[in-house]
Amino acid sequence: MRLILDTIDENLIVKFKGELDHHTTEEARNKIDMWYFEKRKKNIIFDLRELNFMDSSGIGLIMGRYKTCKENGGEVFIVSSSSNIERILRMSGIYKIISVYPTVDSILENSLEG
Amino acid sequence: MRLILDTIDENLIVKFKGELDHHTTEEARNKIDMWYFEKRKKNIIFDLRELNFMDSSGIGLIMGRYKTCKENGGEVFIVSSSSNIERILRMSGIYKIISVYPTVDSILENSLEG
Amino acid sequence: MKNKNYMKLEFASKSTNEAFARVVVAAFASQLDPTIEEISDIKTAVSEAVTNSIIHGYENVEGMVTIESRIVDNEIEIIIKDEGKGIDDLEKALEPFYTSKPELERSGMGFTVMETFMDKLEVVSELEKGTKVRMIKKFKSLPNKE
Amino acid sequence: MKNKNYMKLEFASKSTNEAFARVVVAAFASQLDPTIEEISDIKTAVSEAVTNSIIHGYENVEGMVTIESRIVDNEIEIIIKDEGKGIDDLEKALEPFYTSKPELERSGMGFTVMETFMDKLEVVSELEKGTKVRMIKKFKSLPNKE
Ligand SMILES: Nc1ncnc2c1ncn2[C@@H]1O[C@H](COP(=O)(O)OP(=O)(O)O)[C@@H](O)[C@H]1O
Ligand SMILES: Nc1ncnc2c1ncn2[C@@H]1O[C@H](COP(=O)(O)OP(=O)(O)O)[C@@H](O)[C@H]1O
Repeated sequence: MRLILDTIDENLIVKFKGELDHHTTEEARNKIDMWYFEKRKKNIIFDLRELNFMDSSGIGLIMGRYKTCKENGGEVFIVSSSSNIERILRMSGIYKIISVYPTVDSILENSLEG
Repeated sequence: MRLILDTIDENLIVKFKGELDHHTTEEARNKIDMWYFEKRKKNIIFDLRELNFMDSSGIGLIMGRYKTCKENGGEVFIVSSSSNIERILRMSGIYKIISVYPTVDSILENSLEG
Repeated sequence: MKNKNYMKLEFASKSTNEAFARVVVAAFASQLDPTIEEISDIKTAVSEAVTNSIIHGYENVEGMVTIESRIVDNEIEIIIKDEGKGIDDLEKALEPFYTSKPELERSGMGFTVMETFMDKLEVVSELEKGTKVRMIKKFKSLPNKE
Repeated sequence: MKNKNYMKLEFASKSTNEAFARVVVAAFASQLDPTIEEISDIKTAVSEAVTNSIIHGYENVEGMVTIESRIVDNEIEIIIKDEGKGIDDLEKALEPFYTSKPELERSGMGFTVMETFMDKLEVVSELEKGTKVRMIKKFKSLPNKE
């Protein structure tokens, strides 16, 4: 799994490539939190488009960041397009609280307008 | 493994794609021999460029066809470029009796001239 | 003719082996000519069960995880076993969103994923003895001829 | 810290499982960050030993083939075992080009391939009991950290 971190305005953009499971979430979690706090960001955008596997450990990771962001007055967004990842996201009920977008730009535009 | 058979003049061209092991040589052997005899060909050209795995079963298959061709006054040629396949071919000593070429055309030109 | 095959894999309960276990089961199942979705279902279910053995069964102490798999015609049976601490209240464990390890950010969705992605799920567990998860999936495709 | 891992795989001695065995060992070895050539060496050696168990050990009667593998630091040990008919004259069997099955177009190169592609090869065999091949390869790369 490769983790690519980037920031735009008050957003931390977290891009995963490869497979997100229990082993790789453990590696990703600390890095994400470090960037979030050190760079004082508000929102986290998870870009899952280049992920070709995710199990419920990924759900746990996203839900954990969701709590952190809420506590800091921020929000979590998901960018996704793969049907396999979509299925587990939908199953988990995560879409009831987190919105999904087709691209990172569509989120940034939205939050500028809002 | 995919086996693609073709004929040009008195040559049977045998192209493998994928992995050539004991299991897949068993499948290939009968088809190759059927074409060779039914279409009354003299030479066999093995195109190994799209093979990404071969073990000593492949050596056995080529040596077997070498005998058949010799018995019928023909020859066997190898087209190869992958370094992994090259290593096992070289190790087996097969190059002492069978010539290797970079392309099928270079064999056809050669045999036209000869 | 019946399409039959069998394999059994044991490995150390290290989290690096979660990906390894998925690859092995996917490679074994590939002889059934599965769709991309069917392979993804199996990989996800196996990942959930193996992860559970590693983090809940052995709680990161090293033990052995066993995967047994049988193919008969177009059906695959997968049994994932550990000799870890076992499950106290199985009914509660099977509930969606229940997890005994919220501090590890577990979602409590593991068993729900296995149930949804496979056609059948059976769990047997005994405290201090271990846990055995048996899953079955029927593939739509016809099996490969030998 | 030492990089250590262990796995054991058993499977039915069907020729379709030759490819499966290669994938499993390659996936297990991949944690050592091998080069393409190192992975190819291991796959070829495993393919030779597994094929031998299937065609010479069990002579196409169905039995079980076992692969055990251990990783310690940047070294992989692979043991491939059958409970088949065993080898009568081991010295002759190890000679390049010797095969007891020329009618199956075997090249007699199996053991030579294993010896060349791995760093160490040991064969133990007992008539009517079976054959055990032990191979070791040292990888050039440094092991992955956990
Ligand atoms: N192999 C196991 N050994 C011991 N306990 C287990 C095992 N598998 C599951 N459990 C228990 O069942 C609960 C629910 O499992 P699951 O639905 O996979 O959710 P999660 O893994 O996210 O906690 C776990 O939190 C754990 O208490
Ligand atoms: N697992 C085994 N069980 C019984 N006999 C074996 C086994 N492996 C090898 N042999 C014997 O050793 C011989 C040489 O093996 P090898 O060098 O691999 O060549 P090949 O497989 O091409 O015959 C075989 O022909 C066979 O007689």
